[in-house]
Amino acid sequence: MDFHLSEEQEMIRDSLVGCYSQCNSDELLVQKYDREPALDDELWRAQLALGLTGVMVPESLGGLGMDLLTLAVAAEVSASYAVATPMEYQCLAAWAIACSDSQTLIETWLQPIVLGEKIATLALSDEGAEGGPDSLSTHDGATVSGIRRFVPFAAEADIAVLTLGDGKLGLVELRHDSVVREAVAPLDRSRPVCHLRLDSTPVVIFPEALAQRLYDAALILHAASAFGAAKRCLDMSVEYAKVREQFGQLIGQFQALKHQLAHMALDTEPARFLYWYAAHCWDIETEDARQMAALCKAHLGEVAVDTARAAVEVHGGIGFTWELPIHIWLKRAMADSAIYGTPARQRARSAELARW
Amino acid sequence: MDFHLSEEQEMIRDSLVGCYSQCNSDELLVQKYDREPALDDELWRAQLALGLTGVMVPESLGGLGMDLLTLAVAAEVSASYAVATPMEYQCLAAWAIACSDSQTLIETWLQPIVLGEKIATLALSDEGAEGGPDSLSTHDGATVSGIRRFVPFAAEADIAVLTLGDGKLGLVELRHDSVVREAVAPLDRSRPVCHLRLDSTPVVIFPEALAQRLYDAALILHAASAFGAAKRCLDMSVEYAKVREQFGQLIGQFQALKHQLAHMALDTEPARFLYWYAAHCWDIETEDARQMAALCKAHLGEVAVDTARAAVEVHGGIGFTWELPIHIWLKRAMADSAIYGTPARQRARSAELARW
Amino acid sequence: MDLELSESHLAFQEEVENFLVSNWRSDLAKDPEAISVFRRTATGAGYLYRNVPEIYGGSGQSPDVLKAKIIRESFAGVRAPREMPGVGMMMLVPTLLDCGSELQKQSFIPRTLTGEYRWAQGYSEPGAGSDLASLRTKGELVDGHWLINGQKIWTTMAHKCTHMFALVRTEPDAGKHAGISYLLFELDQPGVTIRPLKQMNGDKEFCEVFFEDARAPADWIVGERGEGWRVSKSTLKHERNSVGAASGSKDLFDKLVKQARKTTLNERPAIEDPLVRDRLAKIQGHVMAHLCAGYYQLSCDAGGADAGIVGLMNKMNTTVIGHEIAAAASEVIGDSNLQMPDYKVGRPGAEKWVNQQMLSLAAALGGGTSNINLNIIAERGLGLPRD
Amino acid sequence: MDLELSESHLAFQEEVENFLVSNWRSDLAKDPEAISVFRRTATGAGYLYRNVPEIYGGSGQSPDVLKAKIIRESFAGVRAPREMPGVGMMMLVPTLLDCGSELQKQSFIPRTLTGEYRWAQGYSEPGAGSDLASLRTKGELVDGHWLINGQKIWTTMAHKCTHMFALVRTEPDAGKHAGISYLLFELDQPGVTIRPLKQMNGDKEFCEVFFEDARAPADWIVGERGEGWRVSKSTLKHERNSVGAASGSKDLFDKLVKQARKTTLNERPAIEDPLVRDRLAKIQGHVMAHLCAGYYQLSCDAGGADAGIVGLMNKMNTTVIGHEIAAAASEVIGDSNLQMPDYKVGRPGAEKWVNQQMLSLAAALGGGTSNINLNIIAERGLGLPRD
Repeated sequence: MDFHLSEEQEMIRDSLVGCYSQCNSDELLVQKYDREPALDDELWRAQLALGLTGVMVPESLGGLGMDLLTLAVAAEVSASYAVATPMEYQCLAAWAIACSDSQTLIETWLQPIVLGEKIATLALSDEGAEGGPDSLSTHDGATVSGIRRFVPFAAEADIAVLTLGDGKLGLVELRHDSVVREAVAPLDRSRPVCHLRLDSTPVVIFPEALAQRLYDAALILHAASAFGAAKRCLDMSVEYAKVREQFGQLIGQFQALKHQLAHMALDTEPARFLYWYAAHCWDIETEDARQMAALCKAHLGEVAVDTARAAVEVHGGIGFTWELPIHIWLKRAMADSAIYGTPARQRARSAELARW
Repeated sequence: MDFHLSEEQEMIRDSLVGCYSQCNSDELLVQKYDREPALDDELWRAQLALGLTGVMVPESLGGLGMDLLTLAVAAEVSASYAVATPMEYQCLAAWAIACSDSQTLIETWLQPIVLGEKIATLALSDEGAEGGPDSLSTHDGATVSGIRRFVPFAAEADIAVLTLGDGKLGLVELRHDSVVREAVAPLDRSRPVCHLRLDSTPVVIFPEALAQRLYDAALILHAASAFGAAKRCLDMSVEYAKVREQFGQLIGQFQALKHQLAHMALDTEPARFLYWYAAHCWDIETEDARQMAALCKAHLGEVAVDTARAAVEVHGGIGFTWELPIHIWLKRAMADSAIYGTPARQRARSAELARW
Repeated sequence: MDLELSESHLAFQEEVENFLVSNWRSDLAKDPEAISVFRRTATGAGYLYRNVPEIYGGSGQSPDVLKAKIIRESFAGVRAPREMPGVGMMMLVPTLLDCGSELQKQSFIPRTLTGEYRWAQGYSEPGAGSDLASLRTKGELVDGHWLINGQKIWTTMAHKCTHMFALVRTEPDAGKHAGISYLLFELDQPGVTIRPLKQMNGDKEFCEVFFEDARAPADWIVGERGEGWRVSKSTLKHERNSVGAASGSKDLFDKLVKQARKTTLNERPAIEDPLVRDRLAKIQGHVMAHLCAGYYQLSCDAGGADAGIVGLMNKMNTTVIGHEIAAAASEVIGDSNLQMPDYKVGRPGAEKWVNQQMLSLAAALGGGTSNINLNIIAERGLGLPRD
Repeated sequence: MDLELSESHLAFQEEVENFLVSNWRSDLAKDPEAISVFRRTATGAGYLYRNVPEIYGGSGQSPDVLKAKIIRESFAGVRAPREMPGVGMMMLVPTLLDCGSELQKQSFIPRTLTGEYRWAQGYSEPGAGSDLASLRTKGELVDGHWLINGQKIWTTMAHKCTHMFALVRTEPDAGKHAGISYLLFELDQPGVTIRPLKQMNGDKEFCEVFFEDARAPADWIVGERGEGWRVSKSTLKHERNSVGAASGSKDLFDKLVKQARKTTLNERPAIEDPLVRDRLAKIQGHVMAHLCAGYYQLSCDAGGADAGIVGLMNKMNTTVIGHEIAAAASEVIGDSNLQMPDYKVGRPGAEKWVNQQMLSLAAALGGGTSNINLNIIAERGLGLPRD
């Protein structure tokens, strides 16, 4: 019985913190955020250099053979520095291909993705949303047509792993003529999105039915990412309360503000362990793993938005400006909360998965 | 445009406050609350002496010809002194009989009720609850059979006005052999309840379909009653904060407590005007009167329970005791919130009535 | 209780509506000259600038909150121009009427009413937010001019204004509040630098304003030296718009209901989703209580009575309802939360609620406003002891 | 990360289960003598009173939170008696082990473990709740005895206890904290009057205790005169039950889910109602986060590490979840909210949740506990400045 990260997981976490705190310090981040939303090349190369892409690929296929918990911890750290790369999607795409049971997929795509020669994203459906699972369909098993909304980093990605209903996954090349990537102004400029329009686009169907596992893993990573945003907002607020003075005293001495911060901490701090737990359940494939993925996505999404909003209030007027990066985490939290199904939607799924 | 009580309404309110503050001071109330739950004879006689029973009976039939708003204000005052009488039910029964369009009903029952010679209660169904509207049914139009749960003051009442589905109202005599009044330990000891079991009990059906109007009026009165409880809890809490000392200062000086009290006030104070408004809509029969009745019952029920619970917390340990009467208003608030449909149930009705 | 208008107010309503039929057509809305003419006519008729005496360009009517409400609603109904918006009319004009010199009234009020002078408010500073009286911008009287040095922040739309009224520390040796004066000056001068602040939603509504030896004539001080704090608090003898905040909340709520009818959630209109219905009905309870409390306040104002504690609650209620609407909206619009509304490429869809979610935060800000509001409700409303 | 037990702990678990099979049968549950014998055997086997040395009647085991958890869960699984409940074992015994004289340890600890001595806690007073150190109950040393005068309140089950440990002001001239001593005395004596306080739910769990020249032998003081405040804070060198609070919340939550399956709401099982499902899932998010934080704390405790800020949150989380469950329960049970559960006439139905709604309030009480808890989280957990 040991509910701690392993030394290896802590090492990865620490090396990411080391990397991001240099390349994405608050000052640099604020500058970057003013540019057109795009993949951050510098950080992408840094992540590739750390060998993150293969974190969940079996060692037999040249990966690190680690688990989702490891990737989730990495996602938390990336979120807390608002890193603008598709690393989480790249890693899950690599995992799915590695587990696809298709020699073609593995031979064609695994190494280019692990080496970062190709960029992969996920185009998953929020099962309950407008234009749901049926909006992408394949009749012949060789081509796919339809729309998928809000695909992250689709403008830069070379390939996308799609959910196609009935647990099926497919892989399409996004540079194919039949693919239209419709630009969308993203709320979260650290994760640009496009709508994908496919018209008889060639697709490779995965032999293994991995769609549910992939979807659940994505939920957990977004929960971890939401936690990273929430924790960062909490920490910034606490620091601010320790330096900002009003009425001749630190605002952190006002009891009302103290209690606001305590409530933010009460929401946020225990929630970390929920995403750890959900990732662990996914890793060891417990019976309630699917439910825990839904529950933790719902819980963390809501906690993160609430905490980020509270952090804006703690900062007063300055919290509403573009110059203070707090809005960056608010927007990330809002995006993490909404993508692949809002908190209410995920709670409904959780209830169903719990057989209520 | 005048959103105030009339002078006459204020006079009635003030005379009730005068009466109750003597006969139901906190000390007396605490003593009474230790006895077996029952109708408070002394206050019942005092209310009869004030002529309340006929408040909504037309002047042509010997009543005061006033409106539901007046009765609602009276219900608020009664609630704020936790008066243990069925006056609100008596008044609505009188109103329903007066409007029944049945000479028999009027001649037999109106005067005894207005004079207080007979005690009347309402046995309304919460349309959505277990054992809903269909649990009381009449096949022949002359007798009624079935169960109605939680009928207030049924042990003492001589007659009950029942809802029978399809907008129908009926009147039964409770002292009839066919009537079983099953005692229930009431949460709110100032409003004892019984389950009624009727077995081919003779019933007089009202010619006018008044069931909806009666149900809505009852919702509004319970909302007013909930407000009375909430307001009393707020006031007690504020007073306590002004006298209780801890750490060498009044607890009302602690900012956290100040803000708790401010939030209680923010919930409570504006809600008074919502029940006024709903009563007024009922009185002038606006299009949205039904919806406003549901909405105000939902809103006030929830506000009252939240405020009463917060009041217990403000008082610390003493707030949890039987000796401090705050639990009396907590229990009244819980009962007002639950009777005839919980807040969620009433919100669902309100949404339907708003044609959402 | 009667929510209908009296005979005389009904007659007034008819008069206003007739006036609008004769004097306003919606096609004039883009013609600045026609708008000016209309404002002058409406003022002449007694409908605008009612609390400003005629000699300063107003219509000098006695206060009547119901007439004010009728005018507001009738004008809004046909989108006719109302009084010049902004803090000039809202704050400076009442202050000048109360504390200004005759010369100040004559020079500033009429041109403010016509829109020739547009005012920025110079109160907050980076180190003086909710604790406004700790402000440090300095004013010295040198050779018949005030020389102003320092910085203001959160000045709404300063980059579109011509003048500023500001609180400035002119008596450095006096107490915290007693050292402050209320000065007026022009913004278009070498000593003033204006830097718009970008907000989280991309808009630039607020500015920082920097002063390096900015100048104001010696007699552009309102009240005496060191009286600025009192002057800035001079009560707004206004026809208070006590239902204003509540009806704003109600409009926003109604829009969300409309959105929920249009948006698909789980393959049905969102409005049919039981959770959405419950959430909306819950908000509607707050909105209606707030609105009804507004009716009560209006009724009190009309009768010259004090509405008591609910009169202190409008700001907090609006803030709280704004948050609730934001949370409900984020569930209604689903994945549209991922998109930033872009008003440049046309009318945005459901993602416009993303902007509302951000704006709902602004209401609570301005330096701990909610906490200060709660203090006021507790201390002034409930009579709890001050800290 | 591994939520399974290690080999050695699995072996220990088997050992405990075998012990229970050999030594406990559920039909013994009503036989006090058999229970005593069982407790002695279980102590001998090292399963009970693990932190109490053998010479005082304990089993003197080295701390192991996982073993403690295994014992707790295995014993609970077959409803075998565990350690004597109450503040005697929870608070007094650790305090005596830490600060008591050898004589005190010998006279009091063994009889507390057997249940012969049952202790009441005399801390709070009517005027000293969250501000405990302002207590006024007075102790004077007269002729070899302490004479105690004053009043205590919120003493749990004092009417069923034999002894009290109390904080008493013995040095009236010393400072607020420095004037307090930690005294022990018998409750069955003429100078002590116990009055049970009725609670809002009708139970009588708490008492007021009045002292008029109540007496205690001079050497029944723990620590020196004026050291009582420090003595009362002596750390509980316990195998901390860090998942305890969370698993209590989870049990309660699971019961509510069960209730929702049984109860009819709008003519269907309440659990099928979308609002109920959403509400329960929301609570489950909190419950599971709380529980997982408990796993983390357990894991830290087992490794001798400090769990940090989450270690300060168990009480508040339990309180908040209790409130949420209360609110959800009131919607689930519908009109059963109108009924008070009556345990005298048999097992109550859905109305038992009315009692839970009240009890959930008690968790937050004890003199502003929640506010003090929030202060602790803010100051000790987040490092914010003290008032």
